Amino acid sequence: MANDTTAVDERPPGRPVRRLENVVVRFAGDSGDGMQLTGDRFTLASAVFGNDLVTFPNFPAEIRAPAGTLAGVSSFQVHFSDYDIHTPGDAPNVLVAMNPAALRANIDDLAPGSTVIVNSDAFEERNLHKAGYETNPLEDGSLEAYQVYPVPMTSLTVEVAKDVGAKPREAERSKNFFALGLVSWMYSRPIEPTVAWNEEKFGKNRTVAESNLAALKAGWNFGETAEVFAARFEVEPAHLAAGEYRSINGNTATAYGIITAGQLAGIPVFLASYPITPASDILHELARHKNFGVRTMQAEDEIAAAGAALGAAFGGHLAVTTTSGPGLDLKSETLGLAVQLEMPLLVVDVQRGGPSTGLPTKTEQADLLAAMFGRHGESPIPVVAARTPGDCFSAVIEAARIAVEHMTPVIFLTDGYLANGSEPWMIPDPEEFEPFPVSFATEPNGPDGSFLPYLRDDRLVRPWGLPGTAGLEHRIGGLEHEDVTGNVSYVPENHDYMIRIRAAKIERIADDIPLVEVEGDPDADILVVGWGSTYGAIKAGLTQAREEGVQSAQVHLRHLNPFPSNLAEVLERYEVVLVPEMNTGQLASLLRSRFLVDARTLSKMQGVPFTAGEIASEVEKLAKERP
Amino acid sequence: MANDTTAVDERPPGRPVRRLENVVVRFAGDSGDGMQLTGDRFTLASAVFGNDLVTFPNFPAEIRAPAGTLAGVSSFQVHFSDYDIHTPGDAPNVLVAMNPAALRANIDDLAPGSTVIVNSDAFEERNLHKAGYETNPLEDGSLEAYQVYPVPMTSLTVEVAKDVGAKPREAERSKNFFALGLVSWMYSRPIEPTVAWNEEKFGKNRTVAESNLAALKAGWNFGETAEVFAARFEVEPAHLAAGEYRSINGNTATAYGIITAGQLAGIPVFLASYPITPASDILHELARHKNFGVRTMQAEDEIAAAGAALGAAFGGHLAVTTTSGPGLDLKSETLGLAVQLEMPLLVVDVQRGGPSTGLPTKTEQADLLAAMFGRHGESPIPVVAARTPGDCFSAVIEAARIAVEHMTPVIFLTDGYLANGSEPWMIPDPEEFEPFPVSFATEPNGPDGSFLPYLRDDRLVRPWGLPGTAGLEHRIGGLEHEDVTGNVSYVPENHDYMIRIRAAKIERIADDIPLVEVEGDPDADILVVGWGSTYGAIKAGLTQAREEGVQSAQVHLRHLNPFPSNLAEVLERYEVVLVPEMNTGQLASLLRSRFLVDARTLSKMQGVPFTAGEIASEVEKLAKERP
Amino acid sequence: MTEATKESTALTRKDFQTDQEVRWCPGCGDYTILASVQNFLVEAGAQPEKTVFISGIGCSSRFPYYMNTYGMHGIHGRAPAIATGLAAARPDLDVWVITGDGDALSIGGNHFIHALRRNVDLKILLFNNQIYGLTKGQYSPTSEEGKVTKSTPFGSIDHPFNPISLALGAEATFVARTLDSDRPHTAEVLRAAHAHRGAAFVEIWQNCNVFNDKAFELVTGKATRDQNQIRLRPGEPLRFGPENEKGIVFTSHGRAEIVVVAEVGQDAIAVHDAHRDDPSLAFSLSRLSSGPYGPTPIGIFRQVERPTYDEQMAQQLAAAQERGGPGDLAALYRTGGTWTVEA
Amino acid sequence: MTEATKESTALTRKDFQTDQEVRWCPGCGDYTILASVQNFLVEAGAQPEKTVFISGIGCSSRFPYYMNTYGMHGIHGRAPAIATGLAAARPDLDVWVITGDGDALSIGGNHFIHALRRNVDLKILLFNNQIYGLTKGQYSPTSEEGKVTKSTPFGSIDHPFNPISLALGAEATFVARTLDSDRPHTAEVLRAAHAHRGAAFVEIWQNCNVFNDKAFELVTGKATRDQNQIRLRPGEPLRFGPENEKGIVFTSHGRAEIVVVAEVGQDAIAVHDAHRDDPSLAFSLSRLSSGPYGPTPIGIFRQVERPTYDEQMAQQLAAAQERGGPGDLAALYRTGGTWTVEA
Ligand SMILES: Cc1ncc(C[n+]2csc(CCOP(=O)(O)OP(=O)(O)O)c2C)c(N)n1
Ligand SMILES: Cc1ncc(C[n+]2csc(CCOP(=O)(O)OP(=O)(O)O)c2C)c(N)n1
Ligand code: SF4
Ligand code: SF4
Ligand SMILES: [Mg+2]
Ligand SMILES: [Mg+2]
Repeated sequence: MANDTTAVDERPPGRPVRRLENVVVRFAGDSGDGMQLTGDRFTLASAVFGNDLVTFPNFPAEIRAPAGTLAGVSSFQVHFSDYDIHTPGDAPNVLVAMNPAALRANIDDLAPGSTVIVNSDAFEERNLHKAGYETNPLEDGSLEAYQVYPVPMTSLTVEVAKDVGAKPREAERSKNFFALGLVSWMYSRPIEPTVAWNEEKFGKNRTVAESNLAALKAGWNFGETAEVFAARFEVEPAHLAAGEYRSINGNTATAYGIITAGQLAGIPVFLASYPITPASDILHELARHKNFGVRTMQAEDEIAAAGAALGAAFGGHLAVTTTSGPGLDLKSETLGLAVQLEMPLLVVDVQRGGPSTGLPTKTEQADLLAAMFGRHGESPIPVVAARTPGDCFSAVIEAARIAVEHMTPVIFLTDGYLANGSEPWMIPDPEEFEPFPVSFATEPNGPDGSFLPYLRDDRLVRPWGLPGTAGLEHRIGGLEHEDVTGNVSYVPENHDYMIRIRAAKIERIADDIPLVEVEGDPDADILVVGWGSTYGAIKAGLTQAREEGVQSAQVHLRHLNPFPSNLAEVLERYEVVLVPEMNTGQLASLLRSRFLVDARTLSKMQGVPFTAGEIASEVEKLAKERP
Repeated sequence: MANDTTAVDERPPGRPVRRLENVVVRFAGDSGDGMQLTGDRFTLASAVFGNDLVTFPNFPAEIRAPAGTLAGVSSFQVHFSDYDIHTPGDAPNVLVAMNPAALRANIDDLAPGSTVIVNSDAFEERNLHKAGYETNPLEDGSLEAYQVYPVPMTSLTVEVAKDVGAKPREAERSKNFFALGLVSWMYSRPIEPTVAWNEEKFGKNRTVAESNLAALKAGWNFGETAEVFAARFEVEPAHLAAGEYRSINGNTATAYGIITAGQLAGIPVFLASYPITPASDILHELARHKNFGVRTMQAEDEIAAAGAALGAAFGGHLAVTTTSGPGLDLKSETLGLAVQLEMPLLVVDVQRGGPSTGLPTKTEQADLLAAMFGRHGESPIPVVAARTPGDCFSAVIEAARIAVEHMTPVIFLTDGYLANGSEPWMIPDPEEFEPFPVSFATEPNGPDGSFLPYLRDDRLVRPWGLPGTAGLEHRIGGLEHEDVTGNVSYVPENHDYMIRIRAAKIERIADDIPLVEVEGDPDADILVVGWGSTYGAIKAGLTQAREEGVQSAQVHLRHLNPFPSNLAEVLERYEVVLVPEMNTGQLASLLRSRFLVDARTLSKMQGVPFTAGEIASEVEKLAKERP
Repeated sequence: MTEATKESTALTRKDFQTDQEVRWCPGCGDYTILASVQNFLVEAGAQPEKTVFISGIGCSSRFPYYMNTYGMHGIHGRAPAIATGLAAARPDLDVWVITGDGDALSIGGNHFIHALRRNVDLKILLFNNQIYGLTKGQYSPTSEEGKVTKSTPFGSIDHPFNPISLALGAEATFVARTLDSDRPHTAEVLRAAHAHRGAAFVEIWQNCNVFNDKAFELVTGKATRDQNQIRLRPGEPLRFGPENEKGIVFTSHGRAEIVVVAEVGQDAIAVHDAHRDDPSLAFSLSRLSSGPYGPTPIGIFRQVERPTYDEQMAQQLAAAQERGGPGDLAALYRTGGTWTVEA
Repeated sequence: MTEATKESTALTRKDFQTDQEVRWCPGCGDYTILASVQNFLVEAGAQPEKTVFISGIGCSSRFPYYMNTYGMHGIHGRAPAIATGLAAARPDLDVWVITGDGDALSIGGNHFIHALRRNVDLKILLFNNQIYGLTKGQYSPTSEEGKVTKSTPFGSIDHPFNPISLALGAEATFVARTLDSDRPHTAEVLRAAHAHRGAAFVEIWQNCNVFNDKAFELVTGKATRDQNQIRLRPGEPLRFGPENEKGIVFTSHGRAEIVVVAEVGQDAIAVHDAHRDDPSLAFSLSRLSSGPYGPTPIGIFRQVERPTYDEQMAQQLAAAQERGGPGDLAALYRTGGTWTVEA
């Protein structure tokens, strides 16, 4: 929630400026209203201004609903602050609602007293009806609890756009720029970045570019001149570490991470994927970077995608396949083959609401057990998860490193929230990454000049011998085989041995990953264990609880299989272990089984992330329950 | 091991007859030698004689290896006794080896002093070489520890078959009948059933029928007349409960159970499958029983098979799809859809050695976690497992019952050992089964004559409304939907609610299944928990341990999801919980996670079942370790 | 049509509509197809309760939600498999499959070709918009080579399928193409497909105005359609063009070629015959165009009789019951011999 | 062939054999094919290290274990997908796919048709024995209707695929059929397939003497083969028969028909031309038989040039590098704008 501080007005004209620490703004409108774009622009302006920020885009159904309906509402929430933040904010301080449906779908998330800015032009009979309002909420008193500002955005936009020669139907489309201008004024955001971007993007289409610009300025001026708004606000730049930043979402960060991993491994990237929401953008992004030697293939289905990637891995590429839940199901048989072959294969699963088609555009964390166990037979696979949009970058590099260094498929988990959410990302220096160059087998490693594809090193890792290398010809396959030679073997003891050695190889990866670090209060009794995108909410929630006097510590797992080797010992130190997850308790069940610790679950499966408040109140409740 | 009792000879001529309690005979030869047939016939004769018995067929690779090689060895083990037995026997008392490879592949399983009967004709240079023998084991003294009987089976067979007009190459093929005759003589098995069967099967081909018969008799007579064998043995009929019996293997029992379940449910069976070892025989068996109204479809792949079955379920059929591990992987996305639709769908997984293609003809229990968690999203599915070949019959009926009564997919687990192993099965009386007639919705159940496909009853079960029923038209799908109406819904709270209600529905099945029963010593400190085909080995192992003075109790789970409701309480009563599994500890991990009990694992992943001795010695070890 | 259907002719389009909001983009070709199908069902006297729509995933696959019949919105690509099970189990139903070019030809290619060869009694309507609509605009297996989309910023390098050729190569018994915007033609094709016993494959060129607008303009647009639509009319010479001035002949290499009628004479022009057992004629016609890029046959390419999967399955059941009587469990359990243990 | 290959012509068949025991049933047609392929590779001067065999699951799919090259025994039906990835990543390799009628046309149908349409540079050898060998004798998608097998005790009710027609319907650029037992013909076809740039599909009729013995007898057996083999010879009239007395003509409906040459005259007989861009000729020929049940074309049906998937992919990479220079991570990270926070 926005924390008012003293009202300071240092700017000569206009309304008083009040300084805030942080603000949550949500833009909501019809899918066709350009809310994602508006949010993106506002985000960038805030970033450029130097705030820390976290965003949460929230799409409606997959295809466009008829304009004006609840199903068609699209929203974008931006949380910006003058300090380090971790969540997109629990409740918006300001809701911008472009039509009745947007108001209706979002108003319940606001605390009383919050600000609501509506496009009053859109509140006519037809739209009200479509949104399911019997009476006009702007008139029937139902919004009494809020500070409501009706602004005729459409007509004002049409009006100013006339001057640049835009016809009304065309001009209307710029009304989101009006909203952007107005909110920018309210929060003292610079509009220059948006002006520049508009010119770059729409420059060729003068009418569009100019009506956008006119609308943007009109919105700003409306705030400035109309005597409607009591005050404007300011959120100072955050004290982020010095450096060069950009705003990045999880899918882009994942794509950049994959490109970078290829460079660090010294081998070309081969991505084979089948489009699926919310993972498709990784394919789209990688398809654009062929100059990095990145090959991308849109396969006929997820099975083919996994298969093609596996084929490319056999050929010595950094093989990647990206997908979401339903696609993960389909890849399971091929993953089992990769386990049996011991072939590096990076599978990215951007988790979404399930089961089945479920809520395809929403977020969830319910594929962890599928990643762990979703294949017949004993087929352990390392699992790595990212915690923030920017963290997708380094986490996917880590996943790729494990794959090629340990000759194994690896599943990398992100989710819809990370994929589309963004945060400021300090641009890393590529020179500072630790390279992990792959060394392919070049020489026979067996007696009489033979090549032994399953002769292991001390980490139990087999050599990677590439087609094209004379003298290393060999055959691999899904049937059980002898260790060392790889020859098919039906010997009973051999099978037992091979299952154990494959498992041991994965377990030993624990020697090659960092220990977990405990954040928060080291002497607390309560430990909150998380994984994936809940990181920010947990961190903020624990801070909140701390303010209420409840001490707690936090461990956030990047490596879910194998677990870091000090995890057992860390868990032992706490009396209460809580695992907040966007599922029914999947990590908790792994911890319980592995460590016999009574890990408790806090579940939320609503397609939206935890709020800090939800975490805080659960921790406070646990603290109270304790004797 | 065979327990000698006093030698009793009540038959006038020939060798003395010694009475045994139980005997384990293993027939081993080349894939082309007809060992499975020989074992089958010997089994039936023993069954007809009234012994209890358990068999273990063991196939080599999937395709025929060149004759005479180790890879081509096929064997069939029969354990028969005068009392109730549960395993195919730990070590054979008698090994019949038709060639050097068969000897070599099996000899290590025999205890010193055991009997080895070899077809000496096959021990010539070429065969010895193929089997990897440098010298002839019949001559080099390497078999000194055993009682070895070399019998020139091929030449003797060719000799007698000459008389019925068979050419040598043809006649040779009957040599397995010679072996059968000889062993039948040794253990006083009746040969009449085999004579009758031979006539029925080969009657049309006189030469074959007659050379088989001649060889069979020649084998018997060889035992009787050649002064080679010191004694013959007798195993008295077992004290099985009075009734009519047949020998049955798990796949046949599963097929019969499915047909019966259709009758009990009062709906036609629809099976869609894709062939895969070791599950194909269920398809083959069901394809023969179209007069029961059973439809069978060989689909283009496992995905199509699951899909077609789901379509048939929508049409009101008892929908079944049968497969093994790799096929289960492929069905996972469709299973998720069935969870979301809440549609009954019976999936039979005959587990085999994994991961990937693994050991396709061997047994394993490593698909339990895949059955539990092998789908993206929260998609709980009941899991039921059979414990013996005959138990497949009633266990699959139970699985089908749960599916149709609770409107859910169900996974039924057997394995390669159950599938091909056989035991005496008391023919049930179909009148005595409890029917569970399906009642389809016939009337609208909502206001204004509407049909509400997700209006639940007190068990949280939705109605099953069939296409063709006027007035119940409705749409279902994989997207998240409202409860009651089934209309697509993206409302956050609804999704959370639906995940929880689907989970609760599955949990409530616990109210509708029997409690677990503890066998063995109720006051013991050690509890052995098992599931699936380990039942017999555990039971026999605990009996063996008991004879060594170690008390223990046994719980064998038929229902793996949900667990029976008294399981927690039962587990609590014991200090040590041991879970023997043909995997790395899958059930153990579920018990640990669910009940926080320190369940220990005894693993064996060799493609062959546990022996009673392995279980016994682990239990004895645990007993010793305890303070 | 049966008696029962006659009685229910009082139904109107409304009876086939649901109360669910139709959620396609305004202007999408799917709306027109929805209307065509609903109107056709009214005309055909279809009974809503006997009618089932099964779909996969895609914009097109939302179709069943809008039909007040039985319906299932399945998973991506699997509708033909699901529908095969339903049709085989319940030959009394009218089963329709709704699918898209990605759904049927990319992920679902295998089920599609197998349903066709088996001749399962399904009516498969493939809404071909040459793009992935639902996932916001990647190229599909029917997109033209070089297509620039989100997943192919430098142009696609996949040679597309010709859905008609593929279906014919997969032994389809009924193969047709129609256009979303041409309602009378759609109705005509639906009528024939519905009357066909077995798998009827109907490709419908459908405009996705958001991600692939005007893809079919050359063939559907006013200015060019007369030049580019080769209407396939049973028993009639294969002629087309604004003045009917062009025609099709088959060369001595079995190839269909466009000629000017005046140059070769009316008698040289081949006569359309969809009922030929040999699919070569239909196949050659399908090669006249690889998409909406020039003169393109529209209508029924092939329509032949072959026993259907579901009816043969039913026959085997009936025959088995005739032979062996209804199943007797007690006898079944005793197959292969029993023995008795006395008390 | 390149210089490098010329140097290695000293290789013999032994160099392509592994030390693994060949595990097919004695008498299986797979042995002959193995020998043919090994001999062909020797003849072609192939380099073992540049040669890769990828297979699925089935008797046939054990093939890679016996080839002393690189190899992968994959999973059922997925070999074309795996091989596509390898070929696209490594255009320098010679990638062969070994598959069976169940592997390629049942579970693997989708990957099969997509590999063909994409024209990936793969040589796909489909061992068609019209049965599932490895799983011990169920019918396959190429088994004849009515086939009695373990899974169809009352006869199968599936209409089979014609693999040649299916491949042609799927836009294949190279389509041929040969016979396991005819080694010279197999060699000839392998030679052409190997020389083809793009996806080359070769159907090999293979006898499974255990589960489907003599399935191809009518076409391969001494007594009848002269009547039933229609040899496709490029540029030659389509004639066959013990005295070459029969021939093929194309009717005015695009259909291939068998005629007696004496009756129609030599000039009426069509000349074989596998290089026609239009696949209609090849398709019509494929319809002369639906399997080994009468006169059947053997040889190369179609052989045309089209850019390959892997080479186009490589071109796009090269073009992008030319345009944008090699990738620069520091620049990449900065796409879309940055800002600086001062210390
Ligand atoms: C297993 C799986 N993979 C991918 C997707 C994502 N997906 C949904 S629809 C679709 C393609 C839609 O294209 P098309 O079939 O042409 O239908 P359209 O939307 O154009 O009507 C894809 C890739 C999915 N839902 N499930
Ligand atoms: C996913 C999966 N499903 C089923 C099988 C079982 N299976 C192995 S090979 C095969 C069919 C073999 O037939 P084909 O491809 O014709 O090869 P052939 O043995 O005749 O050479 C089947 C069904 C499998 N291994 N994997
Ligand atoms: S995206 Fe295209 S196909 Fe989908 S609803 Fe919109 S216009 Fe129609
Ligand atoms: S089963 Fe048939 S195809 Fe397989 S190896 Fe034996 S003969 Fe060959
Ligand atoms: Mg489409
Ligand atoms: Mg085959």
